Amino acid sequence: MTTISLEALAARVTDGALIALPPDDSLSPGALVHALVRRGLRGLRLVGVPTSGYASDLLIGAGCAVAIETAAVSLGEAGTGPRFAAAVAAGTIRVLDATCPVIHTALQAAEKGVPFMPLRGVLGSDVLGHRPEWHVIANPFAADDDPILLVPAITPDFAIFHASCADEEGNVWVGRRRELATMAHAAKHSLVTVERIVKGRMLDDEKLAPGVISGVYVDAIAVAEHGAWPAGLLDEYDADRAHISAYAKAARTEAGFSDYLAQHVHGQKAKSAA
Amino acid sequence: MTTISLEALAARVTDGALIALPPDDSLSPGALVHALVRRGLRGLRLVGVPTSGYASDLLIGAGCAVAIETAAVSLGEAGTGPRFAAAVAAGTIRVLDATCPVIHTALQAAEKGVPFMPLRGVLGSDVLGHRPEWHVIANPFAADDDPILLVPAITPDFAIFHASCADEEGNVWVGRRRELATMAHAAKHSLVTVERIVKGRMLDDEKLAPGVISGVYVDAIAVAEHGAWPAGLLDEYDADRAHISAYAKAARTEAGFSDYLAQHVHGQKAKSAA
Amino acid sequence: MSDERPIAIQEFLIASVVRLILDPNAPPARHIAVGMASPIPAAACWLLKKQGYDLRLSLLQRQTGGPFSEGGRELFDLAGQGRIDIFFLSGGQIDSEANINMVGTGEWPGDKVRFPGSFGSAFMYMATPRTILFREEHSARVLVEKVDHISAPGISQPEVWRRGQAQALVTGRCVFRFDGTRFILASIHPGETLESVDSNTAMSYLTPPNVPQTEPPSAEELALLRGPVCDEMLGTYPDFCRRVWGREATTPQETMFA
Amino acid sequence: MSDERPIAIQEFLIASVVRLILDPNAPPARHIAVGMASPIPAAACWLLKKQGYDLRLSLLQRQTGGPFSEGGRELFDLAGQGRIDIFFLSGGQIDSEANINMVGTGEWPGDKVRFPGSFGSAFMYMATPRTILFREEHSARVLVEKVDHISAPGISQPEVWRRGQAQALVTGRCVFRFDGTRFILASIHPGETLESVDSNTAMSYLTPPNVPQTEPPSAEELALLRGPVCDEMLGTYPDFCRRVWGREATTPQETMFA
Repeated sequence: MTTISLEALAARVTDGALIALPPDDSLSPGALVHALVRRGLRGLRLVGVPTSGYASDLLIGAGCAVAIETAAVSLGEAGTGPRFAAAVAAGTIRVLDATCPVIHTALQAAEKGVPFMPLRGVLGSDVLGHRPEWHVIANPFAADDDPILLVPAITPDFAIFHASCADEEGNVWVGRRRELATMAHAAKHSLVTVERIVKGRMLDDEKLAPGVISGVYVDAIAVAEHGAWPAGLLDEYDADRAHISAYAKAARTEAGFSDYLAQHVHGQKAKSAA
Repeated sequence: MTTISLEALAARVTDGALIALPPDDSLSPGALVHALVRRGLRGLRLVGVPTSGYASDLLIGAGCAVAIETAAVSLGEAGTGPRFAAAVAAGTIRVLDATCPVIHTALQAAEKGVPFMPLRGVLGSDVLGHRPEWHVIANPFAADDDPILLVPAITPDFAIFHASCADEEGNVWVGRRRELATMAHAAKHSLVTVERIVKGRMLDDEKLAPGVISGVYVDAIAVAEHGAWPAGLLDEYDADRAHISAYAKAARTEAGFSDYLAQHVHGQKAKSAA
Repeated sequence: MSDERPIAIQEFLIASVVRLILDPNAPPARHIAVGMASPIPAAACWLLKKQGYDLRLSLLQRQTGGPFSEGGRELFDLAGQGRIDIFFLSGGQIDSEANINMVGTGEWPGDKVRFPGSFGSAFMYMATPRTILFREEHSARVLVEKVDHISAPGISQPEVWRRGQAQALVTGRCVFRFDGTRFILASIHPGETLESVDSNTAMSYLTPPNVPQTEPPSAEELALLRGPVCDEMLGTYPDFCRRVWGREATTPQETMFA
Repeated sequence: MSDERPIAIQEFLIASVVRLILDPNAPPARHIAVGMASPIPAAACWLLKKQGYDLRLSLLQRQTGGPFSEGGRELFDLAGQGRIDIFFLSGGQIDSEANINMVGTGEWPGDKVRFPGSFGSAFMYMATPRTILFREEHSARVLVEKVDHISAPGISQPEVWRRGQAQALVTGRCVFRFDGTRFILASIHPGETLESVDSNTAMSYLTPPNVPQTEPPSAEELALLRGPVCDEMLGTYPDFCRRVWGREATTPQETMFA
């Protein structure tokens, strides 16, 4: 698999697509999200796997996203994503509130090719009350009354994430973040940025293989050094907490967010094109 | 976690238990199965994950098992397990024929703590017709008639397997054989043999962690060098095909099987006790 | 060496959580999991580890290391299997039936104040035998008679699958026990009175006669908290460590699961 | 260098499988999976790889290496996702409706002759757009009018979820195409006649006018089969390689997925 540029990777995503992406602490694709904002996409529907943070807040604030299904939009100690909260207050984002294991389960359903999967719990939560598309059935294996939730499969159009490395066949190393494997299995297409390309076939190495997502799931790869920023990447680098904290402050207002975009997102375009 | 002897590990298993074990090409616990036969256990119910081979054939031939749920009992090119086939013909084993993904799915259901999970396919197979405990329901998410299979969770009493290594905290490295992780997650107890104990905590190493099963699932560990034999172990050693072929020949008759046990299983006891 | 700094309110909360975990009348605590954004429970668990208690501790909020190899779903699978004995939840609102609201206030999905979201609460609250609720802010806007929205219910109908309920609610002013249907005031922190608790609480609760003062952390516990426990937490909760213990994370510290 | 050895019947089967995979009228073949105990399909796929065709090949019967990192369920998940274009199945019995029996004969579960078991057939046959059936032994005991037991059904009711059916059945005597409801004789191997096929077949099938001879493997294909393809297969199918090509696996050879 030959790599393409970050902007070419972003160009694969289409308006209105259903996009799955990981939270800030799990191989978040910061550089790719910046490129998506620069593309000026519209109508994206986001899925936090199972929550989201900076990446979703940016896409929502920039007007790229019209909906988000997630168990939270959190900047960690910096609280709720500010543009997400503002969009909720303004009614400009459709929020499909979920709970973490529902999203894992819905992606596992797509991974297995089944239309739904059951999950314990959730009954009695208002999260359920606002999801008329979910079903509660009587457990057919129980002798007594035993209601149980069925959630429909989520099949994203695109899974996007940033990983440590890929090999020349497009196999991608995500380490222990197996939820990214499930996300990639469930999605129709996976677009991946990596720190670097490595020689050889990682799937041939019994030690490395367990942390690999097979290239069969990967549509295209771009090299983006430090591409998780401002999020961190496994044991390679830490999150830039100061930056996220500054973002949280700036993004409290529309104007502050615009300044942020001009400086950190659109500014990057000129830099990378130079 | 301190390791115990192979015989002490085998002593944890109780008559009548539901035992999950992998096929011959996936960390099969040969030495532990020999020890179980030496214990003279009775009434075991086996689950091949998702098929089984030498290990099950031995336990069936030795009279330890009364039932087996599996997608196959196969010695590879050497064909159907001969003691299994003989027990089927004699009606001395209860066979719950399944198909591979049903067993994976049923263990995933137990892993998630749900009572059942759906699976596509299988409708129209006589495998389904002989499993009255399975349910076919109308997919509640479909507009049209769409029957779909639900299989009940399988929660083994014991998962048994042989792995490359464990660390001092009982974390076990199984590499890419993730079905063993699912099996261990689903089971109430996991009993594991390993080639060796390694220093440190494998879960602290981002490179090793993806191939590790956390010690939270592991009840006890015994060191058994070459403990998969006559099966092979990942990239460490190959299966002893000549031995399995000889076993397949010997086990065609009750007498040949008895001789085999005397020589290769009970004979080992004297050897290891010496 | 005696530490003369006054006991911070967070240290009272941590000590209270420790007492609840060790409660001999509660189901066993062999494996405790701590979710995201939970510095007080995390500190309580680290304190127990540093005191040498034999318990398995799974902390979610770690970018590297950590107890899991199966990705983000392993915590929920573990809980589904019944392998997690204690979990901790908080909420933007908590009400008299132990319902928690992590979604927001105003119209759904939170047009007045939007909280981050429900995370795994709607599952974990029901899958875990013991849940300890914690919330540093004890005010009438947090402890309400009825939450605007239920992220996870405190009480379920008998036919609904559920392994346990809230054991207690620990706040910046007091500890409430939950008896399955209602909160009962169990102890009040120094500086608080029955009246100060009452005037800052909008949820109903029972006040028994003779409510004791909350037992403060011991000198040994304080020393552990301010030293080795803080060391462990600097990497994942730098703001909390700065606020409570005045410590700055100098170098990135990502200590491993222990 | 010309190889004067006669063409083995297995080599005819392999060549026939190759032609079926390349059939331009069939759905695309981008990703082919080969299950356990399937040396003929494996050889056909290796032959295509060695000829430089751009296809992804996932072989199950490998102890090390291989295409998967998600354990034994990844093949089935891939098929469930619709990512496997072709799979291969065999059977102890195959019948006129393309039902396959991998369970056994006599009373369930096979008290007369017990086969190993159904493996993944009951799922894969329905999840895969194209299934190529293969069975070297072409006899009236294998190709029966009705199988004793159905491991996986050849035909499903219209409301039943199914992505495809059998494309063809390749035997040691001939190739049958399957048109969705019945088998049609497509070609017969050298040395066979319509009569020899008929007298060894207990299942019904259609015989069109002018049944051609099966196209033999080309000289180039034979050379690849007997050389590099055999090299790849020695590690996983030593008995097959010995029987067909007279080659012995000297050292353990576990070549990797390519």
